[in-house]
Amino acid sequence: MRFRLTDDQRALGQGVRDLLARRFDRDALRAAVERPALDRELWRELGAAGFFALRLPETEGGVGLGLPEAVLAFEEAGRALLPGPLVATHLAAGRVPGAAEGETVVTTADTGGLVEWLTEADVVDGVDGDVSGAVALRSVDPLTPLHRLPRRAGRTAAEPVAVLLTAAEQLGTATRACELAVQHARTREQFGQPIGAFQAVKHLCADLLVRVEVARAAVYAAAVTAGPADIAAARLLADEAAVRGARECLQVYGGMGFTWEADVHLLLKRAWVRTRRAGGGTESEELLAGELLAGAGR
Amino acid sequence: MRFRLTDDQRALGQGVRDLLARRFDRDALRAAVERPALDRELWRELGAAGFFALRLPETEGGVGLGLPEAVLAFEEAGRALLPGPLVATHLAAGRVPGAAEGETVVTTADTGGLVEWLTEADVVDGVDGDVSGAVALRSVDPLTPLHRLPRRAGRTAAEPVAVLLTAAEQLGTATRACELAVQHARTREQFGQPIGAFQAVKHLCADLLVRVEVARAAVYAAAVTAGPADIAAARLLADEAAVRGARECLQVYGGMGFTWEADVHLLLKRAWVRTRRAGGGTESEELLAGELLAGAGR
Amino acid sequence: MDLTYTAEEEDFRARLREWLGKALPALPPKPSPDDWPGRRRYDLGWQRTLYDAGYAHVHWDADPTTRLIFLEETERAGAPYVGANFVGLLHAGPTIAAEGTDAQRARWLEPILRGEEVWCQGFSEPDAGSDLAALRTRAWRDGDDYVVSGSKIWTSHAEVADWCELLVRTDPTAPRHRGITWLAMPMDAPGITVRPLRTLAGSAEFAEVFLDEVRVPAAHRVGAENDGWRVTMVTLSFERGTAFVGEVVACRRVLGELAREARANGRWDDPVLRRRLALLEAEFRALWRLTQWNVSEASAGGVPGIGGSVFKLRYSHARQELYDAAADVLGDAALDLDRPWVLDRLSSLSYTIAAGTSQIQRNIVAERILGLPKGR
Amino acid sequence: MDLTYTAEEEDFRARLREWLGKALPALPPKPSPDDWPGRRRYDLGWQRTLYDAGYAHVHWDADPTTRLIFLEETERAGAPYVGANFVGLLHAGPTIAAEGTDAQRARWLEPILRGEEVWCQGFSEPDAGSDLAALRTRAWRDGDDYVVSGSKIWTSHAEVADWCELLVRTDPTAPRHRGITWLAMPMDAPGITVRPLRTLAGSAEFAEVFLDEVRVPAAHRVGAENDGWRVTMVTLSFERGTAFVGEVVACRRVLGELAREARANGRWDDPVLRRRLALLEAEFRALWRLTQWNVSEASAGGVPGIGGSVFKLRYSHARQELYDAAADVLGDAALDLDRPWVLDRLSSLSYTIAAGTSQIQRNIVAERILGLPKGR
Repeated sequence: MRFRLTDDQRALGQGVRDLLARRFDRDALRAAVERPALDRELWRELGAAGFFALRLPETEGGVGLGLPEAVLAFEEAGRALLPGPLVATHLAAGRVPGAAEGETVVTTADTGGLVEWLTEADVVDGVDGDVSGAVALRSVDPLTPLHRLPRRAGRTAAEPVAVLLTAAEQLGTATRACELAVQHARTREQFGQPIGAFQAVKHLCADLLVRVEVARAAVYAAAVTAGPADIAAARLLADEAAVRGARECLQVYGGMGFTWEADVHLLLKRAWVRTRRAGGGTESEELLAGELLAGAGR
Repeated sequence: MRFRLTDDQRALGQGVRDLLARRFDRDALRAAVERPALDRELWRELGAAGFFALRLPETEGGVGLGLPEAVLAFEEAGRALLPGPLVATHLAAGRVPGAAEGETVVTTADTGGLVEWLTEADVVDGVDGDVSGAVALRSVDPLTPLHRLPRRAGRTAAEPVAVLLTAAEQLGTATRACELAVQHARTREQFGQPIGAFQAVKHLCADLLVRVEVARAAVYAAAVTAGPADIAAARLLADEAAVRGARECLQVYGGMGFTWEADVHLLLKRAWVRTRRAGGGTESEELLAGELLAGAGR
Repeated sequence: MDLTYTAEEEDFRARLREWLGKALPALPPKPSPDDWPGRRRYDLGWQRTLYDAGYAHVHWDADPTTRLIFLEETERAGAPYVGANFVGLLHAGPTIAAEGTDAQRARWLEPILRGEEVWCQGFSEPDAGSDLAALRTRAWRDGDDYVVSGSKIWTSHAEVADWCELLVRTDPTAPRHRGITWLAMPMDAPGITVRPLRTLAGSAEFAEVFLDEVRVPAAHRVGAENDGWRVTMVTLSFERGTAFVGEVVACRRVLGELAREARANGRWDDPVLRRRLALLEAEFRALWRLTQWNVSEASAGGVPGIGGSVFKLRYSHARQELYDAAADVLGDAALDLDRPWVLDRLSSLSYTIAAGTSQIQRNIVAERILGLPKGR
Repeated sequence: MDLTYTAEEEDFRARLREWLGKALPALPPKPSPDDWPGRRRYDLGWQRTLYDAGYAHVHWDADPTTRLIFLEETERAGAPYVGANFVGLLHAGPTIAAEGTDAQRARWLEPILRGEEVWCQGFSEPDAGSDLAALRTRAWRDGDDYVVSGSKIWTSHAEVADWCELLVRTDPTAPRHRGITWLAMPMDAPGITVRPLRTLAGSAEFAEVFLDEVRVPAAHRVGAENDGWRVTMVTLSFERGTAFVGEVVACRRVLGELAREARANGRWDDPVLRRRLALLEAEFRALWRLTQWNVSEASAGGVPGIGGSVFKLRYSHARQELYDAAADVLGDAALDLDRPWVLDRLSSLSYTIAAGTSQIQRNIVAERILGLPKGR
């Protein structure tokens, strides 16, 4: 058992981080907020870097890596708040022409419900590609355009890999929330000292980190086992780490966190959007409950 | 609207507090823990002071006061951790001979389930007084002997006054937890200062007080209106204030709180016992949910 | 303990209700949120209507219980909020009334009551939030004027205000709380720049105010020079438990609407959600009773308490819980800004921060109510 | 990232499992909790059995992953706990191994491994809990001995221990952390009084130890005089993430039992309870993975981390949640001390306090991992 990042995995995560730092830094993020559109050039660059083809076999032109590597890449995407239907396009690689290369942007509509980036996507997975009746919402997240589609047929269970990659994005966002909170607590002074010297703030930050690290262990393990119950657990913990993490980061930021200019709200809003994707909340809870009962006879 | 204690009410509460300080102080409490038996003499003294006959009309030999006064008296009983089936005996006053005077100790068995002080009581209310099949438990609370009775017939809704008086006892216990925590935080020194000077401890104490004061408003208001929904709300908030209050008092106490000698565990255990009485948890939640929906059309 | 209202109080309520029934239909259409001149006109118009009907004084002179009834009934009837009159009616006005000279009271109070002048507040600064006494906006005396430079933040209605109640540092060498002075600054004075401050809800409810050698006549100083901290705190402590009356009434209405919506969309059948709403019902029933308690204590004692911190701690948290539950009722629709409650959810995020963070409130409760020692 | 075990590790696990299958049925009956001599005999006997089978060293020399497997398998098999050997195996022993002289290692280590001597710990004092460095038990040099007076608290197995690893203050004038010395005190020395300390669970798992001019040979000092704080901390930081392996395995088993009990008594049909158990399942799955992560990091780096604080913060809270959920599964039976989980619920109350309160752990995480400044 060597449940830690290999050198290659560490390098892969760092590589994605570097790429995003170069191509989607804070300025790019804020520019995207003011003009939310998909950066097709960046999308192709991600394709060229193997972001979408990461798990495709090399024989099919992919990178030939596994879920753990995909999770590390999506964690970085979540940390950078990279916009776009990343999960859907990643899952379509090798199936939808151009998806692997980042030429074709794929979103998913499952059996109806919310669809992210419907207008910008080239291909819509699910509902037989039929998006008639789609109604645009005024999305709470400035970086995730949303439509609502009428539900079709019986809802199927969530695709576990999609659930896991969403968890990975949430983990990255939770990590960013913790980093921002700590940075602010170190530098912002009130009452003659950094606010991070006050136990109340200090303990908020400690709790942020704890939630991140527990979620990280769950997400990474689920990537290794690919078990549905592990994935459900990872998703629940990562959703919580991201949503509560962003909330408590906002509390640490105080008034500044309530402004549009601070990034905190972007973390929270994106985390909210992801909690609504298939496999969140009750769905994962009931899956785990079933698993717990089934395994209780062991 | 004068939603505050009248001078008479204040005097009544203080009177019960004084009586209990004299007759059931900390030494008496600890003695009772080591030798749990009902103090019949104290019971008669309470009867003489009108504790049980408080709400009986003067024409029936009672004190002729109302629910608010009863709530204040039971709050003091909860604060002092006074043992015994106080609520059942109070409710039996005027109906069971000797109850009003504190001569007859009455406990209640509802339709079965847990029965407090079964062996010591002179009369058992409910289950037609038939206590065959009662099995003694080893009670978690050293000051509340418990039996379990098989359940009979369809369970009826909890008697609202009993639910409210239980809430009043919980409020008193929550108040005591807050007092103990604050006292300890003021005097216990670590790292060269009273631990109450540390924000982490300070904020625990503040949260304790907030829960107490919110529960107090709910309990007192329910005593005035006697409405079932108000009583359900009061019970939920008082249960939480008592249980979480005792838990957090224990956290403030640190290691000393984990000892048998400290009183904290007595607060927690009694609070646990009371949460199991009729009208707690789900029962009150569903009552309020129904009320909320019914009133939503207003 | 009595939760019934006196005949006099019930009479006040009945007359108010009757009057609201007539006055509200006569209101002009509500201006859009970014139409600041329209909002000023609307809010001042409503204040003038209240004045003409004899209700303008209710925030200042009325018994707290009367004020509670006023706030409860206006909220229930859907009357306009205090809006642009907030600072004038609830802070600057009471401050001037308590600490101003006769001339100052004569100059400023009546226009507030009559809905003729709007005030805004210049207290917080970028580096003086929780630690308000760290404020650095400087003022120095030059002849009959103070000259003021610095910047303020979180100023509502700055765009349309006539006056700003301003805290400035007049003695930088004095201990933090000692060298502060309270000034009434005319908002049309040269050197003032107002920049809208966009919140995470996407709106610009607040502004930053930049002051570049703004001249404020010394006659506009309320209280003594360097005594501004005390002057301000006198009014802050005036709070008699009625600060959130309207909001609690509104929250209870929202909770009912959530229950109805949940029944309509089927989520009411989920016991997890249903009991969560039930616990919120318990919570807001209690918060309403706590409001009545605090108001009754204030009525009786005349002395303002600090029970407001207890209330605010719990209420700000409960309000956030309420709108989180709303999101669960809405499901996917919780991501749609056009749906009810979604913007309110965003706004609720400020409640544990604004007007003293929960962390600061806990310090206040622990130190001033429970008597715990100040940390080193 | 790899969650499969190497062939070597699997082989260790298989042999251990096979051995446990034979060794456990041969165990004598378990002594009752208040039979201290019986417990000593039982625990030492088990240690001797481990020694004879070659497993005694696993806490000291084995790779952390091997230790993880050892703890996992012994817990799964229901093997005895480390019990009376706790301090010797997990603290005093490693301290002597790291800081003792050759003679001290020769004298004390083998008897610990062979299950011949029991150690207890004399660190905490009534006024030195969270603030351990405030300890006041005094020792002064008199010829070849130290003479020790003071009192210790929270000492397990004091009644049956041969030795006590004792922290004493040898220089009262030095800064708090500087004047402390580590001594091995023979528990049969005159002047020692042991008084059982009853916990809220009604049992006497701990004791107070009173020291009245107890003579301890200076040769029993490990490390230099006044260097005891460092000597102790060296061992505390030895923790390699395996401290709670057995407990997490046990908690996951309890969770399964709770699900079965809830299905049997009908409470499983309540979604509120069912989903609460599901969230705990997620929680303990994650805590198990975090354990494997910490162990893997320790295996690779050799350098002990402080991730233990992160784990302990979450685990101690989760354990309390688990037993609170157990109470909801039990319903009325949660008040019956004879039912399973009820005493465990009481014991769980100490988890957020013992070995560093959650408040202290949060300070550690914030200051040492996140680099936040110490408060003034």
